[in-house]
Amino acid sequence: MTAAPMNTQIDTPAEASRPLTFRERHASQIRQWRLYAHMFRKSFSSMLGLTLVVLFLLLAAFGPLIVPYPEAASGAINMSAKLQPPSSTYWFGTDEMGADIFSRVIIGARTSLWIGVVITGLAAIVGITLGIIAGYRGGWVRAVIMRITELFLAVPGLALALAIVAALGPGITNCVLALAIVWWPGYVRLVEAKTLSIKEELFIESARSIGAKTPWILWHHILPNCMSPIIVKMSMDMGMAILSAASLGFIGLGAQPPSPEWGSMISVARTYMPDWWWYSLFPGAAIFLTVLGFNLLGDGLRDILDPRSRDR
Amino acid sequence: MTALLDIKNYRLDIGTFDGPVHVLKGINLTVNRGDTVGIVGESGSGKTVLVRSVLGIGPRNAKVVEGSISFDGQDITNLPEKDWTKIRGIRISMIFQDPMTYLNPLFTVGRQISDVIAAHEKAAGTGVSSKAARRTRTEDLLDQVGLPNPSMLFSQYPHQLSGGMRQRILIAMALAGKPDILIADEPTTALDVTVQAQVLDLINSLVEKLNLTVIMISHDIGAIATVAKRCAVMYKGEIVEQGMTQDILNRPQHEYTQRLLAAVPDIDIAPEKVAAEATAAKPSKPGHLLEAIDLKKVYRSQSGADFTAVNSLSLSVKTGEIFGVVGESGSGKSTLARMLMRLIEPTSGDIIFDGQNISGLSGEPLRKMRRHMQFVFQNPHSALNGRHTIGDAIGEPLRIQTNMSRRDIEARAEALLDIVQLPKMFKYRYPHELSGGQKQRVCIARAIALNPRLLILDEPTSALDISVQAQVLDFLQELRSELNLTYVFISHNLAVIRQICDRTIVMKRGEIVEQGDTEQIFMAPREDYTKALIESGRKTSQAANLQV
Amino acid sequence: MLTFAFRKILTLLGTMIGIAALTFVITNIAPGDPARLVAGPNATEDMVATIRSEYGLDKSLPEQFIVYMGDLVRGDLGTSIVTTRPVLEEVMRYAPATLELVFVAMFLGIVIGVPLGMLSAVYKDGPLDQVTRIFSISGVALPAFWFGIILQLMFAVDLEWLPVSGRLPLVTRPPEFVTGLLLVDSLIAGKFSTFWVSLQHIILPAIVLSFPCLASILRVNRAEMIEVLQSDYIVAARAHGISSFRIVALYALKNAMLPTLAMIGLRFGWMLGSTVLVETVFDWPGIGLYAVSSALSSDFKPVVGVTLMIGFFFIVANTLVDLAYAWIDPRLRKA
Amino acid sequence: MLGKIIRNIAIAGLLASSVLATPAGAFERTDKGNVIVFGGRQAIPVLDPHIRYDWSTRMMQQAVYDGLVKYEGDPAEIKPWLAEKWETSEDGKTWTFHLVKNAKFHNGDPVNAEAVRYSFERGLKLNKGVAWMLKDFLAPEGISVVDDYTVKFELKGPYTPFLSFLPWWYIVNPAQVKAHEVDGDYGQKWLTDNEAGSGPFKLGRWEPNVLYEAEAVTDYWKGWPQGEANRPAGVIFKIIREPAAQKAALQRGEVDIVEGLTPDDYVQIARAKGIAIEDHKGMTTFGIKFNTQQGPTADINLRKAIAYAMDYDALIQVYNGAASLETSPIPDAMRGHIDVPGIPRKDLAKAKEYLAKSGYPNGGITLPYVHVAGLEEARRIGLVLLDSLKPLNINVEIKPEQWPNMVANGSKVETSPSMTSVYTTPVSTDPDAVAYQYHKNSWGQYFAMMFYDNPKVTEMIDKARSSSNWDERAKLYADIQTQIVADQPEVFGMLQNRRWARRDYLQGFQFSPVRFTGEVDLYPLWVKSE
Repeated sequence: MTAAPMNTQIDTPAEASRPLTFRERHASQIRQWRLYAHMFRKSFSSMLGLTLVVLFLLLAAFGPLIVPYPEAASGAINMSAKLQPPSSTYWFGTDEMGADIFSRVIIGARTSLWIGVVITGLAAIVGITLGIIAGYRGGWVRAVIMRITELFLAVPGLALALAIVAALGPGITNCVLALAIVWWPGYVRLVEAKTLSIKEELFIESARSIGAKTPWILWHHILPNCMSPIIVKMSMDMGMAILSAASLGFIGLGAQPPSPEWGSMISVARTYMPDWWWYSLFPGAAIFLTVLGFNLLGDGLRDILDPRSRDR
Repeated sequence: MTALLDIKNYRLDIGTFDGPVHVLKGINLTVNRGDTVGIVGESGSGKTVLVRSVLGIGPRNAKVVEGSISFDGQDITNLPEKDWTKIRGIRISMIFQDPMTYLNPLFTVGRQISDVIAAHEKAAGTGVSSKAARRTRTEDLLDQVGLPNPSMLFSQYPHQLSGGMRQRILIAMALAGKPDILIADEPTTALDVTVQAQVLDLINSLVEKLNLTVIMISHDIGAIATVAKRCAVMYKGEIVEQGMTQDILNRPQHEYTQRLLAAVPDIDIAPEKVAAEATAAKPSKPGHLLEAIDLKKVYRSQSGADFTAVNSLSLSVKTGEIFGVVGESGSGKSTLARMLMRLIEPTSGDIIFDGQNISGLSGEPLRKMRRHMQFVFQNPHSALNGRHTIGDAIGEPLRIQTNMSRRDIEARAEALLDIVQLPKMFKYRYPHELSGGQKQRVCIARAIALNPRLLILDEPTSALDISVQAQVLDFLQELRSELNLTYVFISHNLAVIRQICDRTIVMKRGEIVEQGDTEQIFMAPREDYTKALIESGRKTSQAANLQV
Repeated sequence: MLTFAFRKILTLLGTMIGIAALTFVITNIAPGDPARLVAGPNATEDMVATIRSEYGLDKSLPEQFIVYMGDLVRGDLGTSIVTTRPVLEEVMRYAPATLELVFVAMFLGIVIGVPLGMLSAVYKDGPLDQVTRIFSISGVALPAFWFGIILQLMFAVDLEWLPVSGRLPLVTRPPEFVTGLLLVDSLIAGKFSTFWVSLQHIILPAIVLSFPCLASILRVNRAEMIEVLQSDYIVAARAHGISSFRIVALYALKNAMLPTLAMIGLRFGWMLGSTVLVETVFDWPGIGLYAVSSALSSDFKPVVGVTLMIGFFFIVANTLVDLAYAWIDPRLRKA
Repeated sequence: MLGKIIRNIAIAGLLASSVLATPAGAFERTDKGNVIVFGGRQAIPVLDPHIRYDWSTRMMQQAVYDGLVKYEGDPAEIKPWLAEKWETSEDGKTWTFHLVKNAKFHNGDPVNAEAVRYSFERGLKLNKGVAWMLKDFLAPEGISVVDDYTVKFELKGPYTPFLSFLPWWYIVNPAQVKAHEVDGDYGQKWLTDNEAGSGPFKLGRWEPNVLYEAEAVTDYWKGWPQGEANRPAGVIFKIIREPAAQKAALQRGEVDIVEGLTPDDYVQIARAKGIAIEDHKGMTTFGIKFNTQQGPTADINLRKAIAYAMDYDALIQVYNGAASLETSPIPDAMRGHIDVPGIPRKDLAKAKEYLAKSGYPNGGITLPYVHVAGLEEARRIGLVLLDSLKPLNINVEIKPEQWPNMVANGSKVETSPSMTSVYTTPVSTDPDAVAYQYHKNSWGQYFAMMFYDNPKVTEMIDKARSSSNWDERAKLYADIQTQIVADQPEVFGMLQNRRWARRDYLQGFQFSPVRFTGEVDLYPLWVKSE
């Protein structure tokens, strides 16, 4: 279908002699952002995702300030109050050491945020760099990078991460490291494919014809055009990384006590099923809602950033 | 007798984020049984939306504001989907523009056609006939549209067929229901010139044989003229003029129609060249600005076979002239252009620019050299990075090649916008907000930002509408005299070449067939190939058809 | 065709060797001493040394690597130090259980995911679409281990509808080994009660495993359907009067199946990886559980072996997907 | 084949509804009798009695094999088994065992002196599993067959605890083993999944990582204590890894006895109808071992400060009361145990006093606390420790480690962490089994991670183990205990109770503290049918 005319605004003011206001100069961007916001707002699930993510970020930022028992996250124990069911004193009940689960779950948001940011960040930096090089350079450089990438992709990440953590020893740092090691190939594949197609665009040739150097082209032309899918993927990966770290935590290779990490909490809590259901219910729900939030957000972002799935 | 199709004061809006866009503004069109009606319009004129509305497959978010469409006495303006099944494809059917994308790649041709037949039988309530019966009918249809060996075709997939064959299959599909009205939406645009003529002939013969009522839309007046007796001209959602095709061609009333007709370049008219040589006294170095000696490019395919895109080609471009390169697709002209710019590495041969051999340059010297030679690409839509503002795009060469301050670059970008006759405001805009012609101007502004001496223009107008093409060509000529530029102008369109080039080479399969003064080549071609080329150019030339 | 198959097999071999090298390196990043574990808590240093030399762990890492790769080429995956059995033998014993689980989960994923994806594409932005969207993304977001536990509690502990864990009840002897898939073997043997109980056992883990897979199949199918439904040939089909149902269920679905198939291939590998969690929760005696318990005792040969096996299945699955592609898409059916 | 499958699916569908209605059974009843089901968390990778021993493995080994003698009862006593009597020479170096005449291997071969000799030789030569117990005192050549039913052991030196290790040396049938020998491996490969024993059970189904079945031997040479009528047809050891699943299975009667529930689970499940808890005082000591040679904990005042800061009540609470505090390094159930006076209990004032005397008067240090990954109670004790040391301004970093890594790190002074939590189950009832952990020769072993070095203690241990006079030994052990407590090489923790939850119809449970945590003597068990 032919593109709907977008030029409703550009036929506007004749040459103005006065300096243009900010609004006028950036009319295009403002319109673009308003359009994004408009499309995003229309979707219930996107807004739900945004709400969950914002809530999660707020809790990560201010969690320790608002919880009733902040010391619960640093290993304070109260054996006389252990395994209490949810009540007005302990909203989510207490764990086997008498620590307040509500406080631990809330403060755990910070741990999870850290996990998600580090894994996604490391993976994205490595993956984007390699992917863009592989896609743009071609030849044996690409062959080598892509072979290694495919090797990693041929083994499910969780299995590989499990092997790495088992070798490095349990602990949150190792866990994050292992997941970052298995996570980058996804970005290589994404960015490489995108770069390959962008490379063929005329504007790349055009940039070369005006004498742009390779780094300039990569930075100014290829990277910005890869950004949409990267942003979408990173948003989703934030959730998936948190989930994977929790999975390793569940197997018993994740965060160490007393650090409040949701997966490790469930790992302990599962032995207290079913009679002390609240112990695993709340951390599990926290993981679920966080991952759900990031995924819904990513999905919503894809809808607005990726024109393929957009119908104006 | 009522008209078969009657469109009355039809107004259609499409809802967008920026508010409704008035796509059709008060269309009035009547089609009687047996009519052949053409609708001419350039991109964005609303012609496609109009005919799709007739078929009830208009765009999403479309809203009929006013008016009605009635078909055979029945109001179909807001027909419910279930009633459409009795009309769509059966009483009104459609031939689509691009035969590749309009055939489902995963099903055989026969399957697709016989499914249509089955659907029609079901809608008619006659009961679906047997598979074999449908096969026979399908093969009949294939035969009818002039396709050889229908029984073999039946089990072939679309990708196994050529563009012309696919277009015939689409026509066969459209005929499957014995429609009252056949709508042809740019049926030839996506085809090669020789095939275009054949398809138009087929449509004409079918009209005659089956006594069809046809509505054909096209941006190409020539194509319309060969098929349609009556014709309507659409511009910005309105029908600005309608009447007998002959009348409109010969005595256009509306200013737009006149402009449109005037813009069609004519292969048989020698242009009045704006003699650049005469006005501008040649500076220091007359003679050859660019020379290519024994240039060769060989591609190696994966199977190991060599393909020679450009073979031992030599040429020289004089300072200040417009040097034309003409050839069919696949003749190697784009490869040549890119080699001259050193965007593609030649396999062998030398390129001498302003006395300096640049074929061995690399790194910094090559980059420095680039400021003197610039390239304008065929497709302005993809030659601009969608993420950069126009200001950034024009300023980019300056940022790369000079040490100018940000402020100076801004000022220069504004000046360049001025040169290419675009408002300064545009530097804050993004490419997608501009029209094709505007984008091409931006590309030119970008190319001349560094004050180059040579511009290589690779089919700079072929992606543009005809009226815009004319403007851009005029503008290019003006610009050359203003800035003392030398052009290498590449095109497949002989009319365009004749209109602006001083000297021309004719390329075929990577080699020069003929070269010399443009006028000389056109008036007295020496080689058979050149003759044939000019002849077929003349046949399909849009202007030529207007004389019918 | 023959060269095609030959090339595929070569690539497969290359990838397998690559995976083996990769996992070997990874599992040996940090020095663990499995010999210490199996020697027992009170073992003296010379007893540990005996075991180390028996398993070649006293050699330098590069030497171990060369030995390992040499054995691998001969089809020997080494010996598990904990169970003292050849890894290949053990992997083969546990693989059918995993495959059975993955197949059933995949079946659920496809049978539910594809139609739901189709429906939500057709009714895009409608209430059903919103519901499936949240449902499907929930599927990806649900921690499998947690979800598994919750299901166990609900259906096994509380309601007592289904068994808590395992493949078969204690009394039920497994049917004669043919494929190793209990569901199939029991039918071949004609033991319906065995079939029925093993079905009961597989339901919960299969649901947990299939959930994320179902979700992504649904997502991809929906997205592709939407795109296909907007494509020119669908517009043309509509214009030619073909009924909406036929367009959606036949024309569009076939086109949308291509990326869906790719996703199925991808998810197959992912599922194999997730068995690590699901088998742990449901005590499912497959390779995932084997990998976890081996990893937890620093017994790395099995970990490498399982990874290799998963990689192998994954590659095979993707080759099958490639073939299916060619089968569906005539454009790929060259020569 | 496909057609057959499809037809069968259809029939299966029809049968489905009726099968669904089947209620969950109690203990499994087969045509041969009752089969008791044990739900445990740990698999049995290798059954070979001379290669491995851990609780699950030894439980099954004890079921299918016999030893010369056997531990029974609480306190554990050594009972004659294959050996009906034995004598020791004056110098304590020669031991002669007289075998029962009616013992038979499962294949019908008699259990004779050669079998005993071969089994001990095999154990020593393989140098795995149980070998460490005897190899320093016994060479394969030292074992001789006197006659068909008499076997003699010549020790390299006097070794009083010799007898206390013998229950763990099982006798295999040389004929069967030799028949399956591959490349001189002493039949290791074969014995991994098979047995060649004479015990009360023989192997039934053997599905590694899933379940292991032992079928009762109908005419077991020693007879059945519960009577032939009551004896079970067999025992199934079923692997159930999740405590929640174990608990559910027990409640639903799918298993008859489980081990390894969480302390809280035991409290909870005890209230359920038809379920009884076995709760017995154990011999497994828990200590937080300090590295006494290197790092901050080389400072005895810091060690004392930590010991006095520890919240000992919480240790008991971790076990919901099912534990008792150690009053000495040697567990209560062991001979020679004394309650050492003045063993530290929580006293913050004293803790601060000691801290002030130490090199870290204001605390401000972080000490690692390493525990075996997955050991839930050890982790929780880590949290208790962390909480307890907060008033001293000492921070604790809790580090789970895989067992092999932990042992590897703990084998050298340089790599051994400041604090490691270690559970130790003495393999015999002789006090030497514990005391020797504090001997310098034990350095490098996991239970000696404190690298305790007190020449006086070392000397006393040597003296005690070679003496055969119990009174003399008792006095020495009393001094040893007192001195060790004074040196505080570890925080002396608690003795956790051994617990199992079983259906109340399961009878004949016999506890013996010398068995491992979780290990049950399957021989006397039976089901009381109503």
